[in-house]
Amino acid sequence: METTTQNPEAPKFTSKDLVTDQEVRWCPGCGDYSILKQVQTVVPELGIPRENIVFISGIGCSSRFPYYMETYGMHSIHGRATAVASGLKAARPDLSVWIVTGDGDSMSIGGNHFIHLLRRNFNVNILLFNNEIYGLTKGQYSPTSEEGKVTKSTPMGSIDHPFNPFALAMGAEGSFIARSMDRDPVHLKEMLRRTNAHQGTSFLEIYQNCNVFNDGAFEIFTEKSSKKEEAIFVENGKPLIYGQDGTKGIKLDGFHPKIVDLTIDGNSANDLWIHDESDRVKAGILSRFFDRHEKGIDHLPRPFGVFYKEDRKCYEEAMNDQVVEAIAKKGAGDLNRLLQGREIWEIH
Amino acid sequence: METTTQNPEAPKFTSKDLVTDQEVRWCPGCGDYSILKQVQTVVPELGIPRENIVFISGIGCSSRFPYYMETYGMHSIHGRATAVASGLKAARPDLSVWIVTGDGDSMSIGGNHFIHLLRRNFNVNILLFNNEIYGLTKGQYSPTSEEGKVTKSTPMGSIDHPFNPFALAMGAEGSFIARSMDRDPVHLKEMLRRTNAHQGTSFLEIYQNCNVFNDGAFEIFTEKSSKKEEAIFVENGKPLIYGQDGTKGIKLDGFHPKIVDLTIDGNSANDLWIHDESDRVKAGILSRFFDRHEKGIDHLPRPFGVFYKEDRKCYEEAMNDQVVEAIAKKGAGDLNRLLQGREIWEIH
Amino acid sequence: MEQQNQVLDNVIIKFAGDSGDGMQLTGTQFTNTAALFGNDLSTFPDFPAEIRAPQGTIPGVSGYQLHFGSVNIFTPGDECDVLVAMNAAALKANMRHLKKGGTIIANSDGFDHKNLRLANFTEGANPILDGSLDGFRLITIDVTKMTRAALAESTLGIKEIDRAKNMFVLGFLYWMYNRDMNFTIKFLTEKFSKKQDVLDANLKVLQAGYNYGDTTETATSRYTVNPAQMPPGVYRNIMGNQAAAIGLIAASQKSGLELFYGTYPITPATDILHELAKYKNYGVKTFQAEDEIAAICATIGASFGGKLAVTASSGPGIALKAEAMGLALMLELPLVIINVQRGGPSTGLPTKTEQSDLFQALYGRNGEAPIPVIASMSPADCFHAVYEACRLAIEFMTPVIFLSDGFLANGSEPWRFPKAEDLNPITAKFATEKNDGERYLPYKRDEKLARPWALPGTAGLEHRIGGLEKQHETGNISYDPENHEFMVNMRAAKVARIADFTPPQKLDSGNEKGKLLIIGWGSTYGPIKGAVRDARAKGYDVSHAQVRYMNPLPKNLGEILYNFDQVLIPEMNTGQLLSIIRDKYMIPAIGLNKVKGMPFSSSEILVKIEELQKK
Amino acid sequence: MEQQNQVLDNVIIKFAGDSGDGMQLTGTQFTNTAALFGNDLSTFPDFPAEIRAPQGTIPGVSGYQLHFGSVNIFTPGDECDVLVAMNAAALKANMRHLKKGGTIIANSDGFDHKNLRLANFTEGANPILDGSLDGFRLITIDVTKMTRAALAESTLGIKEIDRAKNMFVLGFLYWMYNRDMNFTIKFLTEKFSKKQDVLDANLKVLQAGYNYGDTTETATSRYTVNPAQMPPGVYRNIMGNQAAAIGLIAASQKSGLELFYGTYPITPATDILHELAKYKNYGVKTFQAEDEIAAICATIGASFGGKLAVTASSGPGIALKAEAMGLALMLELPLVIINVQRGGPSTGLPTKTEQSDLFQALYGRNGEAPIPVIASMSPADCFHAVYEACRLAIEFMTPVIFLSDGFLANGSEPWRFPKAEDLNPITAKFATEKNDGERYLPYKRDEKLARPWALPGTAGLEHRIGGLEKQHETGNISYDPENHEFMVNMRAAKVARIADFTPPQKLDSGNEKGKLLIIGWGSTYGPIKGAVRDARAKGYDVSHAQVRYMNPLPKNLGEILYNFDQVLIPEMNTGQLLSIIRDKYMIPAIGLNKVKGMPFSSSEILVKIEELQKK
Ligand SMILES: Cc1ncc(C[n+]2csc(CCOP(=O)(O)OP(=O)(O)O)c2C)c(N)n1
Ligand SMILES: Cc1ncc(C[n+]2csc(CCOP(=O)(O)OP(=O)(O)O)c2C)c(N)n1
Ligand code: SF4
Ligand code: SF4
Ligand SMILES: [Mg+2]
Ligand SMILES: [Mg+2]
Repeated sequence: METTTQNPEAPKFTSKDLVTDQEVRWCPGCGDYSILKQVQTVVPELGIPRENIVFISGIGCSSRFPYYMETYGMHSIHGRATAVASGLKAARPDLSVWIVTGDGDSMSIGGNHFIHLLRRNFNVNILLFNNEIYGLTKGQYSPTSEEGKVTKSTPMGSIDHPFNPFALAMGAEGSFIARSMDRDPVHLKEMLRRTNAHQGTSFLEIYQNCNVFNDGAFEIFTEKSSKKEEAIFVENGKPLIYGQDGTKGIKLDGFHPKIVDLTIDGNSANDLWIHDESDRVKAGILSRFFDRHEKGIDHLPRPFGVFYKEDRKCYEEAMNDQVVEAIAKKGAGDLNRLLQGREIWEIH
Repeated sequence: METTTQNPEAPKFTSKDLVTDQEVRWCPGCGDYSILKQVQTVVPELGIPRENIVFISGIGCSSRFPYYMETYGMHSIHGRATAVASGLKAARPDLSVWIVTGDGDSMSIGGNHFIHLLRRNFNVNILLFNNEIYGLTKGQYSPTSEEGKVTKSTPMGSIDHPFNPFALAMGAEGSFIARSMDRDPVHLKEMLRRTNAHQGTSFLEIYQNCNVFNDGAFEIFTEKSSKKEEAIFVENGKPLIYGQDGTKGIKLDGFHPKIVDLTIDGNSANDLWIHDESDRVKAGILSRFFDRHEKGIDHLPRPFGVFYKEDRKCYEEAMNDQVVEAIAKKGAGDLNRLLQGREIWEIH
Repeated sequence: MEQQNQVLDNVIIKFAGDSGDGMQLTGTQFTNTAALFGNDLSTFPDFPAEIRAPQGTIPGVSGYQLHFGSVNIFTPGDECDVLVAMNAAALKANMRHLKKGGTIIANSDGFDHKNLRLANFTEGANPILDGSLDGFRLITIDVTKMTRAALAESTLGIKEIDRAKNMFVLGFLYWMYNRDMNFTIKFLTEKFSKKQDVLDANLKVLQAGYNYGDTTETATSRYTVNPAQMPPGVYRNIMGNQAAAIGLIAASQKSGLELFYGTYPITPATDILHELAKYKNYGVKTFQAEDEIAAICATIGASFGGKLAVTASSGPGIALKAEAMGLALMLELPLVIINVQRGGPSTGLPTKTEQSDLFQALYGRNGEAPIPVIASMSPADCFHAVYEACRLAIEFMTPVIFLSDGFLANGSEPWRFPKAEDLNPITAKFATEKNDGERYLPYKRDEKLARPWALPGTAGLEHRIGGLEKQHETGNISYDPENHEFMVNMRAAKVARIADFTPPQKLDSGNEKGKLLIIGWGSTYGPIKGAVRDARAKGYDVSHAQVRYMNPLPKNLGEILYNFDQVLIPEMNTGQLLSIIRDKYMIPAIGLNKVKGMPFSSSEILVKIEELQKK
Repeated sequence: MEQQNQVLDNVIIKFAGDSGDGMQLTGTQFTNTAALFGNDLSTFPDFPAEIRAPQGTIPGVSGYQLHFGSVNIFTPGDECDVLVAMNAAALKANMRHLKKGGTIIANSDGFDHKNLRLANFTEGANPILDGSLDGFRLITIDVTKMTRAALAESTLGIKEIDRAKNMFVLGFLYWMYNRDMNFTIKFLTEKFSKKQDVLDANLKVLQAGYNYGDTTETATSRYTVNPAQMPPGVYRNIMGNQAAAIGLIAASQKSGLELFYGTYPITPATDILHELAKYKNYGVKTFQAEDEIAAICATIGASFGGKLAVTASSGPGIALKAEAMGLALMLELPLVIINVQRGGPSTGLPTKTEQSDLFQALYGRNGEAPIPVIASMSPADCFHAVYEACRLAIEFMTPVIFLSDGFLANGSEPWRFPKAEDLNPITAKFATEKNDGERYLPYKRDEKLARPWALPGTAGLEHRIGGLEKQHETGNISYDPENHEFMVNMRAAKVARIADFTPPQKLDSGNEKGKLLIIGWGSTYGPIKGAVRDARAKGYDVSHAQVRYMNPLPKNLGEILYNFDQVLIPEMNTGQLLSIIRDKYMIPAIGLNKVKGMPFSSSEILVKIEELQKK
């Protein structure tokens, strides 16, 4: 059963139609503004009637998002957006369901629903605004904050080994895993399209700058000066190339990524690692491109793009199939038969 | 800081000393009996004073375990044993803390605490009694039950894609991951020793037969007739060999495991995959030896043994270090100074 | 001596044996046969604690109590007339519930040395031989031997043969109570349609048991219990959890809303899930979530999507749902939360019954969080009560808590089931257009103070809702102090208004005015009703009202209370309704409290009535 | 005209500006200066909602209210005498809280076209020019211009320069109230010890503000507020959350138990975590868990390990802890659960104050689950109340709930802090040997009905505890009906017995008998005290008692209540203590309820007193 079909007949609407009458209330300079803008730009392109779109969030700065989208929406409770969305999608496969969540919302208090949603593979989209901090509560470290991070709750530095969101998502049987950033509108828009296109639970991590409590967390990836050297954009079927004018590449020796200088001859793009979205093992290696996790090896750029994609039946479909099958087998339920049950007797 | 030291001076005690006055109340034939026996056999060997040992469980048949161990113990609430144990270990690094949990207890309701415990890496031992069913509540499917499983709550078969406990644990930054089974006392005892020896969160999954609600779930791995063909026991530094008289081996071609028939000459054990507990990527591949997960490839045997082991600082140590450092820096806190604070004034 | 036939107006039989002995089945068979014959009845199983304890031990004993009669039956009964004891443990566990002079049907084979030891009888003692049971009527049968003898020619293995033991006992009881065996014969024939040999064996043994009574002189007499005077109509037997499941489906069908049931297993609520999972062809979707929080949150999502959303659990799981219940009440979405209460606190006594979650239902949330609460009074009433809970949830756009308990959940009684067409209509009206000129106001209210339900997919009604305080009508986030107070009062007023749309409190029995009123709620209904009947028969001035609407309380409850000199409130807790009544109506009501994990017996209440009226 | 000097007995100043304007710092500086000078005082900040709203808008306004005087001060005050408005939004947001004829100090630069628009003033309107503020005393200063002028020679960039604006205002106010600036000068010197240029700038501007008052004739008069009569002693100023944090450390030190604080961030409780995290050198371990459930479960583990275990949250998070609280009470382990209440239900009003979680604290669990509850009355009292909560938890082996709220958490007052040696002792006695011959009975009880605390590591006392009902003394799992009832009553009796070891209820003011008694709990203390003082001054017969022990209630509370014709209970909820008092004491107490996310003002209560006494 195909859900949220791209319907060309759908009444057209523009980004402006997605703006609500509510004043947007994020700190000036917050990365959330850019994400909101890109989402409002992409959604009208998708061919989904506006009234069939629902944004569900938990609690956090990022979770204020639904108030600013003129679609259906729910600002639920902390950590539970994934669970609410699961129920909504199960009940209403026809809707396009988007989850907006923060790193604390999804991976701290919401960790359980997050991993269970991924394994069940409801056809919904998760937008994780990862700013590696608790923003709304004014700056405590989160499960994605790096070790040693000094915050209000960790004056001597955090001692928590953080989650690698992708390793966790892959471990939880995620069927679509991608990363983008607030400061790269073009890439972010492309990732939003892919996120929507995937049938199954699409997990898009968006690096988002919290300029008040964790400013510059992703600077090296987002700033012109360092971006080319520190970020690599992977595309299916293409070699892993990055660096100033694409002068660097990555190849695998055995299971270990090695950086190749393409300016040295003998080194050719042909020997490079060709990105394959369907390869779970490679996606696993890619997701470990965190210096903080892999010591003593080349300093690797942070990958952006679709890491992994797998086609697996969606939960809401399987659920519907059983209802349909049951009706086919037993016929649509008749209430009076149900009320009377198997054994009855009469008293006169 | 070395915790729960193997202390040769420790007063010796025997398995009998670990038996409580409580009548063991599992169904006749339950796999839990064997696990209890092996634990009671191994624990006295560990050189840990009995009074320094604590067993913490959640709720479930398996979670009745602490009542049968003459150590300190707590039968907590459903899904929370991992959280209780974290607090206990943080407060009392000197204790040897063991968690006994079921597949529902740890991976359904307890999923969040489970993954956070693994990333934090407290030095505790998790014994997961995986019977792929909810035993105590009389037979509903669990997050480890296979798709299509017919249970009381899924008369038409489960539509849930199950967790792969090891993929999840690796994704959650687990530092020690091993598997054994109730029906192989020798192997189970060895794994219990390794579980205890590892400094960090040790995760031991034990296949356990629920003969009342999920009988035979692991028969092919435990029964003489099929065990040799269906189970492979991995050991660090040794090639992956299994089958009747070790006539089969597994090698990797690229990232894909292939079965090798060692009786055919030209095929030698030297070309086989040598197990390396420290290799995360290989451990990842190993953890995917589930036919239900990898379609269209060789039918692989189910691996048992230590899949992965990594040395990482334990949480309780880091926590203590900060206290020690703070005292070194500021001196032990003086209550009167704290009470008076920075600015005071006197009224006469 | 020759067998005479006695006529009795009611009999209580306790079937007790090892978990493996099939006592539940034996009990159900006798129950249905009695029901079809026209007796009124009430049953209650008592299972061993969750896990199967070792065979032959006292924790391993599984029991089933049946109370049937030609008179009206309100409870499974207090002490039993007949105790079937398949082994020594079964006898030991149940002796104290046997009437003086009662009958014991003992399977001598279950009193061998091993069994006696497992039941920890003192070495050498054997109740069925050592005369320690004098004063009771002891009927000893070597059921195993008889069964094997009956199946001498059978091709079955010894294990299967022994499994037919319970049929022997059943046959013997059918003889003893002059019962027609056709129902059971029909049942067995269906059940073993594919296993001819097993079927034959069971029928043989059943007959053998019957004949045994006829031929031997073990039993000196037979008994007749005539049909009861019950309102004419068509009846079925039903258990509480079953009734709840059917009630939900009925509400779904009558409202035209698909049922979405999100839950996480927990004793004693799980059977509702098991039951509903069978009815997917009624458009039912069941969702076994990862935990209770996910379960209720998923139902909130489904409710937002326009379904009849229901979640269920027992005490500990309900505690976990508290935060999300608060969300549901802020969102003002329909949701039914079922609590099948069990012994608390904490994990408590999972397989035992209790009424101690009333406070939790009324007050167990942060902030001013009023939620309507409805309690069921009997197994069959679970149908009507949960149906009403669905109606209120949908028509008032609010979460509603439905309280059942372990006693109701597993107990059964005859039910004169309704016709679909006779059920109250439930009207779910969805918003289809803007309700304020060019705007859609999600929190604009109707005469019930309910807000409109606009479903995703409805063009032009796009809106956002959430857990932060919201502005009146627009539903936008509002930090305005006046608005907050207004909304807090509005939410309270909405719940209070439900009392305008629900029936006034009625007296179940007794006079409008008088000396003593007994107020009960939930599963104390049967015991109180029985006690009041007996007390009135003895000439005591006592009336009875059973409260179903726990919140809001019926508008006329005060008037009723003030008509009596004394008010007694029996509860299976330490006095929760009691303190609510005292607070709301300022009357010094008296509590009668029992927190033993089991229901009141009518006699316990009767004793209290007599004590109060003596004064 | 010439400047005269007026003497006032109390003044209320509201500092209001944009989040960026540093009003919190300005307020705190003036506060500490006033405190050091010997005024009594009370303060309350009102932050914008969690996230920083856009500059210049009304949601972006950050305020700090200070009430100081030569008389006793009980609240931050109702309407203010002086309003500092750094921009148009600040004025708009606070005008309604300004006294008639009050003074406005407006930064004209904050009233430019852009700011007026952002504060949505109607096009063209400008309050500081269009005379719409006649009836108030308006002092307009172009603070920005003045600041920049003062720093003409500074090397700092314009941004840093403008950041010094608040110092100008502070200086001006110091002049206006004849204050010595040394405290602030000292503070700045420490703060900017490493930034000489910034320091110079701030000092210059501070001085400039002071001189501005001296030289210009803007302000027609200066004011003197003399030191207050306060009990002699050494004082400090303290906020509620700070006091709670220190109280926990004090309890840890006095009991000799290391403090383990497991929590998950939530407004307004988080600052306790921030505070404690600074004190690791006191042996404090803070654990930021993955969620509230993990937080409380971790503390249960720590308590089992022998630590002083404490968890904290606010309403929604407390809801999540309910199930684990039940476990803690079954385990009978010491545990302190802090709820810094905020506006509810659900997410409600996270940054606003409320008292609506009392029911949740008392009843928010499954089963019969009594837990002692203690409430704090004022910011400084958070120290004493939480300290007492720790004492009871440890000495009675029970979880204890400590209730604070947003008003107390962020409010501040002078505190005559105790000496460590003068604090009540807290004795934790650990079991070291068997207590029943050869056996150790984990549930054998002492005279307080507390069970022994045997720590892992103690040889010979190995034992198991859990959430299932347990047998008296042995603690083994028990399904026995009698035992269950016994244990339910035992747990209740233990909590009830606490009343034998805690002080009786005292009257805070007024006569022992009389017309009207006002009963309050928690942060209503100040407002009620103020109202009662004023009412009595006006000759009304009214007394005041503030309840700290919410459960068990003081044994003599009944006697006190019965001594008055009327009882009034003001609460920041819809009447939770009210219904408890009505239930327990059967008196028709009257409620005065305010659910607006903000504290009562004394005058609101005074009005009610007058209304009641007129009748
Ligand atoms: C049950 C509950 N616990 C805690 C909170 C407090 N809280 C609100 S948001 C949040 C975390 C915010 O961090 P994140 O999810 O990363 O979102 P961000 O603000 O960074 O976008 C917390 C702890 C809450 N609202 N509810
Ligand atoms: C909060 C809560 N929810 C649900 C339950 C009911 N419950 C007890 S054990 C269990 C699952 C048991 O399965 P598992 O963890 O695999 O343990 P097993 O019995 O199979 O050993 C459930 C759902 C409970 N006791 N508490
Ligand atoms: S606190 Fe951080 S994340 Fe939140 S709105 Fe401000 S900048 Fe954005
Ligand atoms: S139900 Fe299954 S897991 Fe539980 S005790 Fe019985 S056999 Fe073991
Ligand atoms: Mg964040
Ligand atoms: Mg299991």
